[in-house]
Amino acid sequence: MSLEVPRELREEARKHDMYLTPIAKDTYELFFGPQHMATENFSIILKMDGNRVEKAIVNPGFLHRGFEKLAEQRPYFTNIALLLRICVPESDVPENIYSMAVDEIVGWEVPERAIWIRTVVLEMARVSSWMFWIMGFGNEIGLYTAGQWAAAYRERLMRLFEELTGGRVYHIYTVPGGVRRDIPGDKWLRQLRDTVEYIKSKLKDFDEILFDNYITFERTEGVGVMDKRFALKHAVTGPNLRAVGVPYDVRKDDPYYLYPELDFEVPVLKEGDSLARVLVRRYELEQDLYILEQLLDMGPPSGPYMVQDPKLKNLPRFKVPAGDAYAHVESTKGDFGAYVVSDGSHKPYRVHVRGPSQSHGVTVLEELLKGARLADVPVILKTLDNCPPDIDR
Amino acid sequence: MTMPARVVGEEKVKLKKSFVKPWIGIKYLFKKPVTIKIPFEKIEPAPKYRGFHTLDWKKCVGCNFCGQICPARAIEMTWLEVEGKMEKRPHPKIDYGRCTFCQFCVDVCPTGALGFTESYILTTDGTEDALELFNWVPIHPDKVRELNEAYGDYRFPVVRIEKLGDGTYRYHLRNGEVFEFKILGYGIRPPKKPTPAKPATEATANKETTKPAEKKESKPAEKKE
Amino acid sequence: MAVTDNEVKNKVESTQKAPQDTQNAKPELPNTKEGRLVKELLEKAPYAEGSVRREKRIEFRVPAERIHEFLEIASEKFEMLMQISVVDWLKEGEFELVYQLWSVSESVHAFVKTRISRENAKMPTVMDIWPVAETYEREAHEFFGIIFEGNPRLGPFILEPREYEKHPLRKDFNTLSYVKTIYGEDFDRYDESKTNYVI
Amino acid sequence: MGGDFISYELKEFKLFEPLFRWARKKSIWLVAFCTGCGGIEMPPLVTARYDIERFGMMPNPAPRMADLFLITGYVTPKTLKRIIITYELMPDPKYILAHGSCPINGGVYWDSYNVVKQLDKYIPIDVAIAGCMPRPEAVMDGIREIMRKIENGEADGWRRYRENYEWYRKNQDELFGEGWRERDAKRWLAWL
Repeated sequence: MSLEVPRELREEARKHDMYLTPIAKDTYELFFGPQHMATENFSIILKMDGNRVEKAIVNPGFLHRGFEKLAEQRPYFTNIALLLRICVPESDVPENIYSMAVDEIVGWEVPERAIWIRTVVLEMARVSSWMFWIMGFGNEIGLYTAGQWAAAYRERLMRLFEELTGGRVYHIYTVPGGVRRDIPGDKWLRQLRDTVEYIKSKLKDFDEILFDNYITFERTEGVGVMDKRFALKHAVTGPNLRAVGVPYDVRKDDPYYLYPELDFEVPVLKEGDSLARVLVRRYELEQDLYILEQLLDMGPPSGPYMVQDPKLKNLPRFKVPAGDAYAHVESTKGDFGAYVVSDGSHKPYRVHVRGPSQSHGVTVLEELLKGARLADVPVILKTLDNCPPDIDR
Repeated sequence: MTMPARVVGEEKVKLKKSFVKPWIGIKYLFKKPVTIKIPFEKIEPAPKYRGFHTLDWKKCVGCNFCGQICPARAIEMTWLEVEGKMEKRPHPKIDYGRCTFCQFCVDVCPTGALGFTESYILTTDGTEDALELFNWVPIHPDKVRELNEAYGDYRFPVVRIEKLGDGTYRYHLRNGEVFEFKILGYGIRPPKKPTPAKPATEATANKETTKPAEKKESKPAEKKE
Repeated sequence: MAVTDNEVKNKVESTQKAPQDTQNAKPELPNTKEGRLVKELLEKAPYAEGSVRREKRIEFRVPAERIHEFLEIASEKFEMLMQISVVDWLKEGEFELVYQLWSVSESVHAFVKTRISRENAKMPTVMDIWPVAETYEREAHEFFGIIFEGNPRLGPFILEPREYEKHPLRKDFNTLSYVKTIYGEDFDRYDESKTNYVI
Repeated sequence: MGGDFISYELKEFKLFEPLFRWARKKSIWLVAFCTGCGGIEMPPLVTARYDIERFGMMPNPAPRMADLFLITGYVTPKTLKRIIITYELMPDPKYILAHGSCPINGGVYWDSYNVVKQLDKYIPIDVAIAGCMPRPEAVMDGIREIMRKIENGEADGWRRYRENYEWYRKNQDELFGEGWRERDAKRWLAWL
């Protein structure tokens, strides 16, 4: 008994260009995302030539909520509860840039204790964001074990955040003029030190299973290469810029909070490929843990955690003098900045947030994807550490 | 002044690829798992976790500071009547379909009437009746704490809000207690004597007519066990 | 706390200097890294006004016609274009474009401000200087309706075509009434006199 | 649509219905689609710490093999189009769990021009949980509620969607305009 397709059927199928005939053209369009874990609700339209990407078009906007418009309609303090949603894995960064900008316009000198707490919170946010990134990256290249570990270790930091701020992911903690709550006590500081030491002890395991891994090297070496000039012209910041050999770190070049007093190193590599980006990130995680240790050695200064200002009595109607300010911090994604314009009323006139992914998530991504293999697309996405809410806002 | 940027290059950052090292991860097979087996094990939220609100009706002065600071405009001042007596001041009614749990309202409350507990679980089927639970006037903190301690979990203290005609709401608490009050009107100014037509109730009435009629009635969550 | 003290001092200086800026056509520039940078740029571009705001922050005001020329000169010192912020000054009938530049070599942030009319707002593109400007310009076009001449990809980018036509970040776009027309229901909260009482 | 549905409730299998329900309850697969900010609580949920694989659940990229759709937070119209398409691709007993405040009443984005308020006008919701964002424990409580409803045969969102398809379709078309399914896919091809 033969299983051959009858001749008529085959001809019919050929007429309709169906599966029995070989595909006439090699190029096709592929809609990558938003329903893909690597993209995190972000879509790329790929024009494929066989297995190679011929052209990529980035289609963001799935997470656009119009923050900048909404921020114009809410009082200054209330905006904290809104703007932190711009960067979900690292929600303290938008809080801090907005607070810094407002502090500068008002001319407040933030109390030392608040500065210390803010620095600690930012560093903790960085470590938890690295953990999140390790998880995403590990999953993309198929090393799920590292992802499982990282997600579990991140929970320890989440717990500490919960005790300090009262929220797990959205902390709503840093406000203009200080922070909202004091440190819960010495027990919390001890727990933080324990957590830092715990994660530090686990770094070796991460090295063994993920960063030293043969598979990581094979998947990332020579994939998505940028050069220095290209990166600067495209305003790539953060670890992606350091991976092409520019030692630009906001914490060093435009220091804020306690960073001038802290001792840490800026890792720089020259290759500019995905592997360099991965290794730079790994080294920065180590440095962040080191910074947290230094901060804990320093200990929180005594004093108030919120600026003392009689104007703060009426919080909903708190007015800010006219002016504008730009503040930026180093997040794990890159240089995160906010430009706040005030016209003297109780609501900001304009808030503009610069998400780092705006520069490396659109044009750079489109350029890097050109000529990449389909399997490398998630790797490039993850090593650029693209965060779609930054682009959309 | 600023420290000179300490830049480290390849010599410290670069790693060597290895085929053997990843196998060391196998040692984790023999370690205790980090999993919290949730229906059987419990995890407590942090002591001051920002959960559902509580309101001391005696202390509340109806200043509407909470309504002004709310980023989601979830708070609506409500004039209430308990057992035939109208409350002297309006009380906040909080919509959990809007609330972001930032607790700025608690921070600005001048008398400390508005507070919060660590309760955070409110699971409903999305029917119209069940969503009444999302829009409530918070109850006294002691009551919420008592219920939490009695049941040992962090659920919403009310299992069902029954909406009778003429604006009467009946709260069925978790332990079977019933608590009833009447909503006279919304806003900061007291309502006029014959209760005026309320825009909010009209809106919900319209909604009900447009919804498909097939939706089933909600069942109280108590029936689970 | 060395730097914060320093910043505060600088801020005090700049606020004291601010009235002078408005009175004198050419304010004195401090003999710092920032002051020298401003001086150097102003020599090349005399049509611009420049000032030092505080440590690591400098500001330029440039007429809109010569913005491309100025930015081309500035790009020698300022390698990165961080952002193009648009502020809609409705009363003046003007858009203010703030080109936020960052110099990696000098580590100084510069605001380059320029104003254009709200009606028929047009600007030359700076894509040829910084390719990343493509994204920023697409965004500014989408939210404010400014046309950047020479940018080939203007059009719906983040928004859907329906919202794109409204240019939602303009000050005269009322979100609340738009929400009412699109989503059908009244989501605002009122008291009986129907005046907005919250926020 | 309408007639194309293959009913799983064949008469001959009526007897085995409790068995089917038990099997369905014990093998819920999720669509791995982070629609909003609540997506950040999905990784802790599916990885070692909370580990919902204990309940036989796992994230799965393909909607054709999934049973449960987690709407994690706010939904913009642009995402809602994809959600509807993904939801319609899912095979028939399918359930939706809506996270947090935003799908219920708009949340903090109540005045945003680009966020959908009241999601149940467009697709049926089986379980809604409060919180911004809900803790993983709250999500797990919601999942247990879904399991209970599946076991009792109360989780009928998919049936409501089928029976009131005209009503849902009308609301969707009102929001996006007629013919949005075809138009939206074609809009991007012009760029290439």
